Amino acid sequence: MGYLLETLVGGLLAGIMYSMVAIGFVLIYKASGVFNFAQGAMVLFSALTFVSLIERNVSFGCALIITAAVMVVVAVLAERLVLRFLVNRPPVTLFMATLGLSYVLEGTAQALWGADVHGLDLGIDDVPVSILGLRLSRFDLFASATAAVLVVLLSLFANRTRIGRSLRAVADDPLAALSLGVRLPKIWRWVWTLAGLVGFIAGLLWGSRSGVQFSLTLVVLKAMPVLIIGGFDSIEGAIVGGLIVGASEKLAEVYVGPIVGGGIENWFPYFLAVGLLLVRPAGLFGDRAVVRV
Amino acid sequence: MSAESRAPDSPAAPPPATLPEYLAHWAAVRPRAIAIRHKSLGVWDAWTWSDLQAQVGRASATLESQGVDPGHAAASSSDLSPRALAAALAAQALSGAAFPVLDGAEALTQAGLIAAARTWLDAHGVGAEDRAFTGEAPTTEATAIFIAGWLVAGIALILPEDATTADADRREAQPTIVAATAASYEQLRQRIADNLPAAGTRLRAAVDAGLTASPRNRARRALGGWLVRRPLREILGFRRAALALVLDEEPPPVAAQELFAQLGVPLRALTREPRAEIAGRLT
Amino acid sequence: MSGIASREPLLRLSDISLSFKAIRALAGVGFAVRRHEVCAIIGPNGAGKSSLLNIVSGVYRPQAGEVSFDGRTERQLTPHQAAKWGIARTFQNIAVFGGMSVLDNVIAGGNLAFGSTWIEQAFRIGRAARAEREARERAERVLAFLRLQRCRHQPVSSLPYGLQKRVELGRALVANPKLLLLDEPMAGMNAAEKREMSEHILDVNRDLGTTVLLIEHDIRVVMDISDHVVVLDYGRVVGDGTPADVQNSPDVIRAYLGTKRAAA
Amino acid sequence: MSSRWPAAIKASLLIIFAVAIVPWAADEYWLSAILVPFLILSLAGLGLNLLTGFAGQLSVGTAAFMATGAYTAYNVASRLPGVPLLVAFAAGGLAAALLGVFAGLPSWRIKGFYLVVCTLAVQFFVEWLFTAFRWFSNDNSSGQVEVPPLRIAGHDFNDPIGHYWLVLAIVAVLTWVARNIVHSELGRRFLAVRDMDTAAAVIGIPVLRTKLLAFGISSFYCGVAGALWGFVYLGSFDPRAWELGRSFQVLFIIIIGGMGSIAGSFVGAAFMLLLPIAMSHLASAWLSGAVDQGTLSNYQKIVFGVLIIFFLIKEPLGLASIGRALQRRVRIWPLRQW
Repeated sequence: MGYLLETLVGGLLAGIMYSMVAIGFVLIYKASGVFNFAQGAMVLFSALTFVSLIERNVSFGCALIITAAVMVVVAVLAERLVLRFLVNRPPVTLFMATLGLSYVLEGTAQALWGADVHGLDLGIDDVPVSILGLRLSRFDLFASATAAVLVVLLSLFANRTRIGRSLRAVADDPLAALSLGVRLPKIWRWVWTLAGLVGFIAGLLWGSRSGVQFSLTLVVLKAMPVLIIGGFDSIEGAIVGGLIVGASEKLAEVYVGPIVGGGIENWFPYFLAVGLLLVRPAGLFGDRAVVRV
Repeated sequence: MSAESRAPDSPAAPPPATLPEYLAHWAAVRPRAIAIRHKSLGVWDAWTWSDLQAQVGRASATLESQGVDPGHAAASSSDLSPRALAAALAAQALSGAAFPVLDGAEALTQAGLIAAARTWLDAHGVGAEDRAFTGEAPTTEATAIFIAGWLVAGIALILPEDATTADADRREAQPTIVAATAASYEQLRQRIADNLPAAGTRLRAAVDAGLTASPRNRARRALGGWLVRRPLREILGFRRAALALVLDEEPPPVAAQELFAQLGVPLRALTREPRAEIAGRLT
Repeated sequence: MSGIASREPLLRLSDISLSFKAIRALAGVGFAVRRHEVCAIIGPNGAGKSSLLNIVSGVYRPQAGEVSFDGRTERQLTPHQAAKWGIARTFQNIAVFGGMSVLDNVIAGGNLAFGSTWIEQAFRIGRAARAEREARERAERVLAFLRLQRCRHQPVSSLPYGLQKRVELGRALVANPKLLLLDEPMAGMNAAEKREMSEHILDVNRDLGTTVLLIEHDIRVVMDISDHVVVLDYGRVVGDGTPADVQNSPDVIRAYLGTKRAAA
Repeated sequence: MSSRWPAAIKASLLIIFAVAIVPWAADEYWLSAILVPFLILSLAGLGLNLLTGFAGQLSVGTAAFMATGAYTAYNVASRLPGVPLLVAFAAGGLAAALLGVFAGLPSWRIKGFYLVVCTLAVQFFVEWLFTAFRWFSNDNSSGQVEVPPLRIAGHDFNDPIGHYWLVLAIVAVLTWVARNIVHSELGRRFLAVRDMDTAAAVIGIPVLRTKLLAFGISSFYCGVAGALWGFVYLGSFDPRAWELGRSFQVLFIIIIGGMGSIAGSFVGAAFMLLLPIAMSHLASAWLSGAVDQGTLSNYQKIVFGVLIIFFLIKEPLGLASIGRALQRRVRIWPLRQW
């Protein structure tokens, strides 16, 4: 029983990590309707840049700032060179464009910093701590704390700042927002920047857990079912989705895996997601658009 | 078909005196030869002379049964569908009237019509293998004479699906004789002018050079022929065209005449004086 | 207009109600369309006209009420069922297949009558060739009727608005439907285009005997071409009769013409 | 209609080229390292194009369908001795088609990205299935399988030229079928569902059935392509031959080559194969080995990414549409339009 609980909580905490990546998606999707497959590449790109700076004896703080700046540049370029030319094209086209973008980012990152695995130490040693009888990974706790802070910051940004408000306006009703003189390119640059930074943080956490390497881009694939479950356009959805995926995949791995020979965590969340899709085509939190004809 | 094709006024039979008689004649002499080729529902269809005669027979039967005044029936056929032509011929067979002429000019008699037709046929040396194309309804005297020419010479007449598709259909048919009103030729010129490379560009200069290359400059002439004039004729459906008739007394604007002259098919008048060229009547 | 309007109605709607989330689009709407008539639905924007057409063509499912057509009744009509019944339609903002040629658009409109299976088509065996030829011929007749032969092979997306509307009409006609639904067939057209479209509609109604149910804002056009006018306002029927008596009904003037003036 | 030359002449010229000229001109390297994979990838591209380019349903599960085809063909061929090779390939195609129809079922409710995710689910499930269950790989611990020799009706196809003939024949037939489909009523239904599914439903097209047919037929093509990839190109394979990257590769083929164009699938495949070769040649020629293979593959990734974006922006219908435009231009030269 305790074991079950530990697995569950462990899964939930791991799920937070998925949420971190998913949030990056949601930001971009909400504001521009773009399904950004390049989010994973951004995670890798930022993490790799950061580690490489550290390895070149740049101080932690400077590395943070420089990487953040780089991600801003990436966001601006993405808007200037790609999105700008694809406005009001079918969403699937934009999706494929981000697929191309992810190839560019991955290629660049590895061409610049090389393809070998880099260790990343944030100074949180992953020792199990025991909280009310449950043995939990301190690192996971740290991650979830970070996530919590991140969400709070984002919501503050969205509610308190002007850009944040116009961002929400665009998300709610693009046409109205435009008529109110919100400049779309600016909005897009902003959300891509935000998504880049969120990806950066996710990259740090993932990297310090499993090493900074190419496989980081695969977290994008982990985030996919999270989004389906939570809905593409809801931050809280992303969080809850992450928790659900994390928990269910751990449980499945522990209790179903052995029966079918393990390794099911790659597809199990997807089946969960697709199953849910058939019941609620817009996910748990996303709202269903009415077909207008 | 050319094997059995004989001049209409052969000693064997008395020369036909009316258009229906010509129809009967060709139906007898070469029943299998194509009389009308026309597009309907997007596909080319063909009537042989015997088909046409049968159709005319049916048409006149219905006319009689309904007791319609033939003159009126003929007059009402102002479009250029094969059925309309057949109806008109049927009406003539019954009434002896000529094609209706709705533009107010005096209606020709059958004899006058045939004589006029013979003149332009002889003037331009039309042969049995010629295929004549027109998109104009037989509502003017000139058109009537042209249509009569088709029956007299026993050549194939090609009709477009619809007035709006004439250009496309002409391109597919590539006739040897084209007949159109001065207005139509002018419209065609206009359409070409609109779609040539934009004026002032190098490309346009090259095209113009190709069109206007003088016969003296052999190489240039040949080049222009291959790169500009031939493709243009192809697109316009003039690739095989040896004769372009103007179905009007008044010639089309000079620009149109020049263009078609450059393309190698000078516009000719459908007149009663042999060999008359509109160019001759200018100024 | 069409004098041959027989007694029993072709289409009958009984207290149809439809709402999206909180918004109520239709509340207990009911009326009947007689055979061979031209029936116009008018009403201010947001009165639920389009929703009504969407229900009759099976695109929306009403929460309450039922659709009876030609003796058969459905609560949850599907688009496929509607098409099978012989209900064809055009859309308010054109819904042609932009990537396909004019001809293919119209051929597609007759797909229910297509006479070969996809296996036959894939291997060019059996009825494939004949079915294709027949479908093409049916379509060509419609093209000739609407004088669309000239742009037969052009992709529809490359055509001007007016022509696209005509193609959409052709796609609906090729199935020779019993009932033709037209959602603002003349929206965004100039006077000449409108006249032409009205002509086409009346030709269809007279020559093919097709019953027409249309939505139109231009009150003059409506009065010209329709035998029967239904007025919707806020999802309710506020007028139902001949153009003449609808025109004179006070609450129609209040509901429709009034708001029109306000809008204009 | 669309071109000056009747399709028959074009086709026969193409056949003459492929049958007479190519085998005579190409050496073994070209045959087995370029032409065979080119034809197979073209077939896979053709399959995906039927689904994505024509029926408008984006899929990133292509590799899964290929794997299914390959493993089914392998198991049929190795477990049922005496079954003709072509039957095994067909079985591979059919198995993939079944999986495809299953993968397409959600398209009843969902579209766009959501559907993409469904195909992703299939991709991962299949990868796992063939890795986790050794039965599929004949209980070989590494999951590696050796395919039986390629013999059809007593003819031996085990040399490069034989490979070429075998693949060419199969691809030619399937391309002919695809062409029929595209120009048939089914093809029109595909386009209708792609362009405006509401309107398609309203004119009586069974939308779900059409989508499922698209998934099934497309997956059949991918399955056969997978079988050929495993049997003819690789000769021995394991599940890693069909990871997600392969799906993207095929998707890029049709984006670059041309969505909704049969020729595009071939053009795209050729481009996809030749560009990296060209790049590595250039690298070795100019930089003379200064860049190692790893770096080069990174540059290739960048180039492909850029190309994808470029085509999506400038030429959404790919190289094929550029070709068509040129053809049209030539047909009405010297006019601009007619």
